Amino acid sequence: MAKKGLVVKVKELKTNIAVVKGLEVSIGKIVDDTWEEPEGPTPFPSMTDLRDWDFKLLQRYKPFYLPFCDVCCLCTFGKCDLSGDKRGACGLNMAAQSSRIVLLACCIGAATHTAHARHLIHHLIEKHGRNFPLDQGGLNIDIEAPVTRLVCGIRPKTLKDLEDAVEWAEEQVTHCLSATHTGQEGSNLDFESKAFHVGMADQVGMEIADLAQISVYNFPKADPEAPLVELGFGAADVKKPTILVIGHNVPSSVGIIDYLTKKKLLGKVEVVGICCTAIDLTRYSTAAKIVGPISWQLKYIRSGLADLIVVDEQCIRADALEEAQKVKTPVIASSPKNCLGLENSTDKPANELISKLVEGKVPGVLIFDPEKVGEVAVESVMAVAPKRNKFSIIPEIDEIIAAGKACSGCNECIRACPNNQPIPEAMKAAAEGNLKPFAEIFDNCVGCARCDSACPKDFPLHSFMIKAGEDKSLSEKFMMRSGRGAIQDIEIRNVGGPIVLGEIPGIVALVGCANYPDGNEAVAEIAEEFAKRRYIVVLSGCAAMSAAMVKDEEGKTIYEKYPGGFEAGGVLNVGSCVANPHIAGAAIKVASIFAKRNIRANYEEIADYIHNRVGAVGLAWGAMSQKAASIAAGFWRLGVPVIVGPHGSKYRRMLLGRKDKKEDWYVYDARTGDKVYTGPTPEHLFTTAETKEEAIVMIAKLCMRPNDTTKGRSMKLTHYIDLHKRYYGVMPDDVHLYVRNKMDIPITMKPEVLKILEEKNWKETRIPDPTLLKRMIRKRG
Amino acid sequence: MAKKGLVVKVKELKTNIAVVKGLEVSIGKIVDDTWEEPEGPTPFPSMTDLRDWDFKLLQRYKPFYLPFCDVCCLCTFGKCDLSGDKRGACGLNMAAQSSRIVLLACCIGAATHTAHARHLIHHLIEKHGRNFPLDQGGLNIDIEAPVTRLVCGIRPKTLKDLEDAVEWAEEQVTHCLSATHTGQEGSNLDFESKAFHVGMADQVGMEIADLAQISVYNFPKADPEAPLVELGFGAADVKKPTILVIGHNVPSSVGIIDYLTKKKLLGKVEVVGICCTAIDLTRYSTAAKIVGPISWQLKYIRSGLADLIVVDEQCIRADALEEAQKVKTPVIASSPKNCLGLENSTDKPANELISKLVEGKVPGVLIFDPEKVGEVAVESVMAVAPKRNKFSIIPEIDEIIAAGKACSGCNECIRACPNNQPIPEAMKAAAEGNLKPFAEIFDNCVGCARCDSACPKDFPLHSFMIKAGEDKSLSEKFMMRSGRGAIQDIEIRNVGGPIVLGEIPGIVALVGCANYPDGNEAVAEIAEEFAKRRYIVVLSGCAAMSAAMVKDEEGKTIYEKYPGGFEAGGVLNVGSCVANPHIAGAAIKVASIFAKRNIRANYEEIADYIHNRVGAVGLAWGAMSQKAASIAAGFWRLGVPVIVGPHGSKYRRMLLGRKDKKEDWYVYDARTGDKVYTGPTPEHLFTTAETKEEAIVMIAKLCMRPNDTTKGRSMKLTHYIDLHKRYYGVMPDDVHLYVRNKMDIPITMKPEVLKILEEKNWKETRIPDPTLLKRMIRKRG
Amino acid sequence: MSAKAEPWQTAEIAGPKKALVITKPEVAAAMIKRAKRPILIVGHLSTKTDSDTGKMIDYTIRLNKATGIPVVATAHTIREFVKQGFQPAAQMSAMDIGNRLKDPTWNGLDGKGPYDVALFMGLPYYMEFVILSGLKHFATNLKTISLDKYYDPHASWSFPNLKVEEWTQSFETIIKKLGGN
Amino acid sequence: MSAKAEPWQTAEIAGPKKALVITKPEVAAAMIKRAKRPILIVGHLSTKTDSDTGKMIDYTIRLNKATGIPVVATAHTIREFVKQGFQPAAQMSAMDIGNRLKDPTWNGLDGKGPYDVALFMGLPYYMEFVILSGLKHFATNLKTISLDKYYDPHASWSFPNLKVEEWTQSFETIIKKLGGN
Ligand code: SF4
Ligand code: SF4
Ligand code: SF4
Ligand code: SF4
Ligand code: SF4
Ligand code: SF4
Ligand code: SF4
Ligand code: SF4
Repeated sequence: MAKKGLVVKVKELKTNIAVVKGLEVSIGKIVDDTWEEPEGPTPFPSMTDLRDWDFKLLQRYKPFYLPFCDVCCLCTFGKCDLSGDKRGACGLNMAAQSSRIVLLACCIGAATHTAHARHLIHHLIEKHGRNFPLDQGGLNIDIEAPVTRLVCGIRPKTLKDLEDAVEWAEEQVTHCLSATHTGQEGSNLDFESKAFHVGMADQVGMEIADLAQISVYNFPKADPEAPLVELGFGAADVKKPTILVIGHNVPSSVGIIDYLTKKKLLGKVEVVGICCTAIDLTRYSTAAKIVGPISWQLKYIRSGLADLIVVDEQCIRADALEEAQKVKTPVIASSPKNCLGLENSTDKPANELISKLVEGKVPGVLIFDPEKVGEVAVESVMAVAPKRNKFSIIPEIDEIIAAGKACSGCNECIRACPNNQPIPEAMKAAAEGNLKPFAEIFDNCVGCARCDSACPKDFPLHSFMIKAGEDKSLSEKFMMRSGRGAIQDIEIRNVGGPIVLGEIPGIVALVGCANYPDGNEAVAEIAEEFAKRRYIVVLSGCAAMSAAMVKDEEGKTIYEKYPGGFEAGGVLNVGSCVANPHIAGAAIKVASIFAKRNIRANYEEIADYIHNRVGAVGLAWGAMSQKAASIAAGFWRLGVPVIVGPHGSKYRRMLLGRKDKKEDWYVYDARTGDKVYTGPTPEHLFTTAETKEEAIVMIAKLCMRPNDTTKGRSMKLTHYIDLHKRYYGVMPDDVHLYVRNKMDIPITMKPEVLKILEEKNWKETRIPDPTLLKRMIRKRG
Repeated sequence: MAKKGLVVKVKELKTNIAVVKGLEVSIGKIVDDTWEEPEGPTPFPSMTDLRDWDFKLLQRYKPFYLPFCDVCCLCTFGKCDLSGDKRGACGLNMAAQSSRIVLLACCIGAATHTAHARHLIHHLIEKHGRNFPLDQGGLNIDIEAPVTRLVCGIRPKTLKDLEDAVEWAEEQVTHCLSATHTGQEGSNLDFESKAFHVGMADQVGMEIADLAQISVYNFPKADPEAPLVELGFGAADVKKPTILVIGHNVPSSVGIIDYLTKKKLLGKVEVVGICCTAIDLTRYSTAAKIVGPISWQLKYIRSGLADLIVVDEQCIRADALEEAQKVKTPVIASSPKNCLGLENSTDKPANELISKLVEGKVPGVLIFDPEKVGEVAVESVMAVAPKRNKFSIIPEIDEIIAAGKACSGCNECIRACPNNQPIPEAMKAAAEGNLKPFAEIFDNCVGCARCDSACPKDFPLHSFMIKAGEDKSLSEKFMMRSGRGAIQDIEIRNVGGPIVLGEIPGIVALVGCANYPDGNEAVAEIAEEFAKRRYIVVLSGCAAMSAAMVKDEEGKTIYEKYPGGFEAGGVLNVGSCVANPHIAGAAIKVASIFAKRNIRANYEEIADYIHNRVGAVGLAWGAMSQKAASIAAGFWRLGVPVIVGPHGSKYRRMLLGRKDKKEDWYVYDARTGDKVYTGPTPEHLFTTAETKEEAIVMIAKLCMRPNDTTKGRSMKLTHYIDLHKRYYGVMPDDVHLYVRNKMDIPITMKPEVLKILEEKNWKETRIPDPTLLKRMIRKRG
Repeated sequence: MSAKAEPWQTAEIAGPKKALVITKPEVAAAMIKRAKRPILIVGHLSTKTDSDTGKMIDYTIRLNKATGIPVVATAHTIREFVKQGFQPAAQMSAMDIGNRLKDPTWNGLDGKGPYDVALFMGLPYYMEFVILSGLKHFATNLKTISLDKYYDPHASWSFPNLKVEEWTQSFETIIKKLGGN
Repeated sequence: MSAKAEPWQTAEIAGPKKALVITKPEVAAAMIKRAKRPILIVGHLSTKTDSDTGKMIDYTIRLNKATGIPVVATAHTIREFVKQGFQPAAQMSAMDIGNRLKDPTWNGLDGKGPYDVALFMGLPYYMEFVILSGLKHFATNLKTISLDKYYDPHASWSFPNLKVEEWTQSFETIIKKLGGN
C-alpha cells in the first residue's frame, strides 16, 4: 500500500468517475486534510524504507548468534549441515540461517496479532458497522493510536479506518515472510532488518486490535483506576457451574457474559479465564475471574473445576480437547485458527448443539458465531455441571505413593523437563509418603507436562504435582488491576520531562509469557523492586498476571500497593498482549507531547528520539512464543532494549553492544554536529538475563540514556550502583563509562566512584543533544 | 475481505457520500453487474469456508506423516521431543506438528508468490497506471484469470483490479501463518485444510502476477506457437560482454533489455538467465538466452562467463555475491527481498554506481529502480568485461590430479551430497588422471556445493566436476519453447470433451524445481513418453527448462518435435513458476466452457468437477522449495493429484488413498443420488515416485477418473497396462479395480485382463455422474 | 562400532530416538528368526551393481529362499526380480507399503494379520529415512530394520555405516544363520 | 561411556558436530594444562548445593588456585564468590562473555590476547547449550569444555551425563592432576 496508490486513487476518481462503466465507487482511504501535523517521510513504509535506521542500530548492537541446531531443514534440498563455515545447498550460512529463523518467528508472531486484529475488526464491523467511532480515552486522549500514527501516518477515527492499517500490516507480513523462502535474502543483516520491520508491523496490528476492542466493548479507557479483579484458583466459587475461557480473542467470551446478563444468570455461573482472554474479559466485566497465565491450563483442566471450556485462539494447549475429555468437560472451539478437527456447527440450531454437548455425544463443537457461543456455553454448562460433579483426574495420595514405589529412576522425566525439576527425587520421597518435593516442583513448574509424556511408565507426573500443590493453590486468590488501556495525554505531560531528563529513572515494561525458569514470584519481585524505587512499572499479558501472584504480609499484591497511573512508582497493567503498544505508544507520546516532535509517518526520527532519550526497558522474563519475538522486534526498531529470561536464549540470537569498544558509542550532537562519546547507553538492544537478580541490575543499567541530565544520570547511577551492590555484592566495574562529568556522580557514593574514575583514567565528556541521524543536526559544525 | 464488506461499502457510499467529512472517495472494488454469471457461494473465501470440502478429500486421502526430525524447535518452550506418543510443551503431537510444518512451508511459498505479485503490480501501476488493461490472449480468451474468477469471484480487467485479489491473498497468508503459532491450531486435519487454503490463495497470487506481466510486457498471449528460444551454456556468445540475470521478478531484466534496445546495443551484449527470470525474459525478448534451471547457478558463476550478475528475487543462491566476487563479477541486487547487505543506492547517480562497480570498489550495489538497473548493468558490463577477461576459478586438470592425490578418502563429501555422488571414488580416479567419474557426477549433480563445504581439505569439488563436464557443457545448446501463457478458450473447446470423457488419456503437468535425483534427462524422457502417447504435456519453470536439455538423434528437443498447442500430443511450456495457474486454469475452463458450469466464486463445485472428471496429474520431479509445496497444495484442493520425485518425500507427509479399502471409493451419482463404487480414481492426492519409471506408471494410473467413458477408460487402461509391463515387466495387479464393465477392457489386452478379473472375483459396476457433494444430486434416490 | 553409528548423510540428524546398532550380523539373523510376521521391502537401488559386489537383489532372493519372508518390490525393482525368475509378493510404491505398515488394522498382503518386523533395503537413503521415521512415530507395534549399508537412525535397528565388504559379509552370515545358502 | 553421551535434556539434539566425550578426568586435566590462555565461566547454578555434595563454586575456586585460570562469574554468582573471599577476574553476563569470546579480535580481560580454551559450568543447561553453540559455529579458534555434570553436545569437549559422585570425583582428580588441592 504505497502512498502513491492513494494519490492516484483520488485523482482517478475525480477524473474518471463519470466514464467508468461496470464499477461502483466506495468510501476509500482517509486523506486526512484536517490534520495539521505534516506528513513525515515514511507513511505506510515498505520493507526497506527504514533499513538505514536498522543498520545504524545493528552496527552498534551486533547479532550474537546462538544456533539451536547445526542443521537447516526448511526445504527438501536439506537437511543441510551448517556447522562451522559450511553452507547449505542454497548457499546459506549459519549466521543468515539464524537470523532467518528469527525473522520467521517474528513473521509468525506478527501474523498472529494481525490476523487477530483482522478477525476482531471484521466481527465488530459486522455487528456495529464500519462507522463505529474509536475511543481510547475520551477527552483524556488526543493522540490516540500513536503507533499507527507514527508508522502508517494515519489517524484512525472509526472501525473502518483500521482496515487500511491492517491491510498494510498483512502486506508487510507477506513480504517479510516471503524473504524467508529458500533462495531469497542472503544477508544476515537484511534478515535482521526485515525482522525489525515485521515487528513494527506487529505493533500496528496489536494497537488496532486493542483500540477496536476498547472502543466497542467499552473497556477501561486509559483508566489509572481500572478496577481490581480477582485472580487465582480460589477466585471463583467453583461450586457453581463454571465456564473456563482460554485464549486471546475476546468476542466469544463477551458472548458468554452478554448471554448471562440477558438471562440474568450472572452470579449463577462462574466465568473464569486463562491467558489474555481472561484479562480482556475482566476489562469487559468484573464478573469474570482470572485463573492465571498460560502455565495454569493443565492444572485447571485436570483439576476438573471447569464444567465447560471455550477456546478461542492463541496460547491454547494443542491437547486441550483431549485433556478436557479426560475430565468429561465439553469444549467449544470458536476460532477459525483453532478448529481442533471439530465439525463446523455454526449454522446448526443451538438446541441441537447443547443437547449433543450435554449428552456427551461429541467431545466438543465448533461455533464461529460469538453470540451463539454465548448461548450454547451457558445453557450447556448449567446442564453439564451437575452431571460432571467436578469430576477430576487428580490422583489420590496413595496412588502417588504407589507410583513412587514403582518408579524406576530412569530420569526420562527430568530430562524432558525444561526446568530440570528433580522429579525422580520427588518420586523417591513420594514413595515414602512425602509430597513436599512435589509441592516444590509445582511452584517451579511451567505446566508443560513433558514429564508426563516422557515417563515410560506413563505416570501422570504433572497431576502428582497438582495434588501436592493443591492445598496451597486451591485457596489462592489475588487482586490484579484490570487492563487500563492507553496512557493519558495528561499523564505524559506530567512525566514526559522527568523521563527525558532522566529524573524518573526509567520505565520498566514487564511483558510476555510465563515460561519462567523458577516460578511466578520473580516477576512480582522485580516489579516491586522498581516500583519502590519510583520507576514507572508497566505490565501486560501473562506477566501482568504473574505479578499479582505474590502477596505481602498484609495479603496485598503490588496492584493494591501502588497506584495505577503512569507516574513515578506506578504499577500499570495495560492489558492483554495486544495492549503492549500502549507502552511503545507512551514513549512515542513523550516525543510528541513533551518534545513536540511530529510523529505522523515520522518513524526514524521518533525512534532516534526514544532510543537516545526515553529510558525504557522491556523485560520478557518468560518469553516463549513467536509473538513475544515480534513484540521484542517492535521494541528493537524503536531503539528500546529488551531483556529476556534464560529460556529466551533459545530465540537464536542476541543484539549486544560492546561497552569495551569506545568507537561504538558516539552520537551526533544535534546542536553542533560534533560526534560525542556517550558511553554505552543503552548497552544492549536484546540480551538474556540468567537470573532475576541479573535482570534487576541490567534493567537499572539499561535505563540510562545519552540525554540524561546530570540530575537524572546521578539518580539512575544511584539505583544501578545500589542494586549492583545489593545483588552482586560489589561495586560495578563500569561506572566510569556512565559518568560524563562529576555532577553525574551520586553524592552519597562520591568517594568510591571517584576512586574508580581515577583508576580507570576517566575523562570528562560533554552531554550532547543526542541523535544517530546526521540529518537531525541543526547547525553544521 | 468479506463479501459483506463489499456490500456495505457500496451502501455506505450511496447514502453517506455527501455527509462524510474529511474523507475522499476512491474507485473501489468491482461490483461487476455486467457479468451475467451468478455469484457462487464463496467469493473471497475465508480460511474455513472450504474446510468441508477439504475434509472430504482428507477422508479419502489420509496423511501419511514422514517426520524429518523427532523434535519441534519452533518456540523457546522447546525443543520438544515428539517421538512416539509424546507431546510438546504446548500439547502438540507429531501428527499435528508434521502438518504444521507443511502449512508453514505452504505459507512461505504462497507469501513468496503473493509478495512477488504485489511488488510486480506495484511497479507496473507506478509505471503504467492503474487502468492499464489486462490482456491474456486477446480475442482468443474470454475467460481470462479463471483461478481468480473461481476463487475470488471477480473478473479483473485492469491492473488495479488485481489489487483486490492480492490483498485477499495477503490476508489469507496472514491468517494461515498465524495458525502455525504455538498454541493455535491443535488438529492435524485442520492444519492440512489450512495448507490447502493457502495453496489456493497461492494460485491466485501467481495468476495475477503472470496476468500482469503478460499484459504489460506483451509476453506471448496464449500462443501455441510461442517462439523457440535458445538454452544452454552454449546458447550465448560469451565472447561478448555477458550479463547474467537470476531470479523470478522480471522488471529489472526488462530494464536491461530496454536499455540495450534504446542504446542500440542489443546483440553487442549478451543477456543470459537462470531460473524463472530467464523464462520470463525470453517471453519479453528472444534476444535473451537461458542458461538453465536453478542447479546451474554455481556452474555458470564459477565458469566466469558472466561479466555482471543481476539478481532479483527467489531461487538465488545465498552466496551469489561471495561466489561472484571470487570471479571478479560485480553484482546488482534489485529486490527488497534480497538486499544482500548492500547499501541502497537507488537514489545515487548512475555514473557513480557504474564507476564503483567497474573499479571494483564495491562487490555490488542495491538498486530498486528497474530502469536504473538496466542502465547501470549495461554500462558497467561493457567496461567490466574487458577487464575481467572471463576470469574463472575452474581449476586446471593438474590441480585436480594433485587434489585427488591429497584426498584422504574421509567420505565427508559424499556424506554431504544429497544425491550420494561417489566423489571419493572420483577423487581416486582423478589422482590417476581420469576425470570421467567426475564428468558423470556432473550429470547427476544439482549444483549445491555441499561437497565443497564439507571437505576438510577445502577442495572445490564442484568446480572439479564443472571442469570435467566442461567440454560437454560449454557447447551445449538446446531449443526451448518460450512460455506461451494461458490456454485459449478455443483449445479448451476442442479438447474439453475428449478430456472429460477420457479420450485424451490425460493432462500431465511437469512443474517445479530441479532438485533431481539423477539428472535433467528424466523430465525430458517422461515428457516425451506421454507426448508420444498423445497425452497433453504441460510444463513450467525449471522443469520446462530441463525438458529441453535432451536432444534426439536429429538434434531436436521435444519442443521442436511436438506442437505447442493444448491438444493431444502437445508439449506446452506455459512459462515461469507464476504461470502454473494456467494449468489449473485450463481444468477450470474445461468445467466452464465444456460443461457450462458457473465458475464465479464456485470453488467447491468446480473442484469436485475436476477431481472426478479431468484426468490431470502434476509431477514435480525435482520439487525443492516452499513454493513447490504451496503450488502442490493449490492442486490438492482442486482435487488434482501431485507426484513428487524422491527428494519430495522430505516434504513431511503424503496424502495417500487406500485402494484396498473399498469403502473409500464411493461417489454419489448426481443423477440418482446413489452411492456408486468407482475404484481408486485417482488413487492418491500426493505421493512420491522413487524412480522415473515409477513416476511414468503412476502418472498413467492417476489419470483415470470416475467419469471416464468406456472408450476413455479403455484407452487409459491401455496406457497404464502397457507402461506397467514395459517398466515393471509384469501386468499390474490392480486392473480389476479400474474395469467397471467389460467394455472398459482394452481390446488387445482382453484375454489377460479377463483372466485377472476372474481371479479377483471382479463384479461389474456402473458409471455414475460422479460427485462427492450431496448437494449436487439432481434427483434424490 | 557405535562411534560409526552416525547418520550416513551428515545432516540427517534424527532426534533422541535413534536406531540401535546391529553390531553383529548374528543379531540381525536372530531378530529375523524371532519375528512372527516379517516383511522385506526392497527399493530400486538394490538393482544397481556396487563397485565390488553383485547386485543386492541376489541377497534379497536368497533371504527369501531361506526364510520365506514376503518381498515387496518398490518402484520398478520388480522388473529385475522377474528377470531373475523371482516373483516378489507384491509390487508397491514405497509410500504405499509404508502407509499400510503404519495402519495397525492392515492385515498384510495375504490378509493374515499385521506384520511385526519390516526389513528395508535399497531405497534412496533420505527416502528410507523419512519412511522409517513415519513408521517409528506412527506404527507403534512394528519394529523396523534397515539392512542398508548405512546407519539409518529412524529404524528400530540398523547397521552402522559399513564398508561394502563388511556389508556383503553380513548378508552372507545372516543368510547362513537363517539356514539359507 | 559414549552410550551415555546423549544430551541431558532429551530433545536438545545438536547436529552432526557433537562434543567429544571426556571419558576420564585425566583427559580434561591434560587439556587444561595444555591450554595457553584458558578462561573459566561460572554460572549461578554453581552456587546451589547439590543434594549430596558441596557447592560447585568450591571447585571453581580450587581450580583457580591450582591453575590461575581467570574466572568470569555470570549473573549474581560473584556475590557468592566474594562471600567466600574469592575475587573473580570479572563479573559479566553470560551473553557478554560469550559474545566477546566469539570475537577473534578481543584481547581478553587483561588485554593480553585471545583465549584458546573456555571452560563452562553452572549455567542453566539450555542456556549453556546455545552459548556453546554460538561459540562452536562462530568462534573458530576457540575450544570449549563443559565441566557440568551433563553432556553438552555443543561444546568441543564435555563430560557425559554423570552421577553426582562421579562428577565430584572428576573434579577432585582434575584439581589434583593440576597440582591443586
Ligand atoms: S533452506 Fe537452504 S540451508 Fe535450509 S534446507 Fe534448504 S537448501 Fe538447506
Ligand atoms: S510439567 Fe512441570 S515438572 Fe513437568 S516437565 Fe513441565 S515444567 Fe517440568
Ligand atoms: S520417567 Fe517415570 S519412571 Fe522414569 S524416573 Fe521419571 S517418574 Fe520415574
Ligand atoms: S532445525 Fe529443528 S526440526 Fe530441524 S533438524 Fe534441527 S532440531 Fe530438528
Ligand atoms: S511449538 Fe510446541 S512442540 Fe514446538 S517447541 Fe514450542 S512447545 Fe514445543
Ligand atoms: S554439488 Fe553436486 S556432487 Fe556436490 S554435494 Fe551437491 S549434488 Fe553432490
Ligand atoms: S571430503 Fe575431501 S578429503 Fe574427504 S573424501 Fe571428499 S574430497 Fe577427499
Ligand atoms: S521451478 Fe523451483 S527452482 Fe525453478 S525457478 Fe521455480 S521455484 Fe525456483
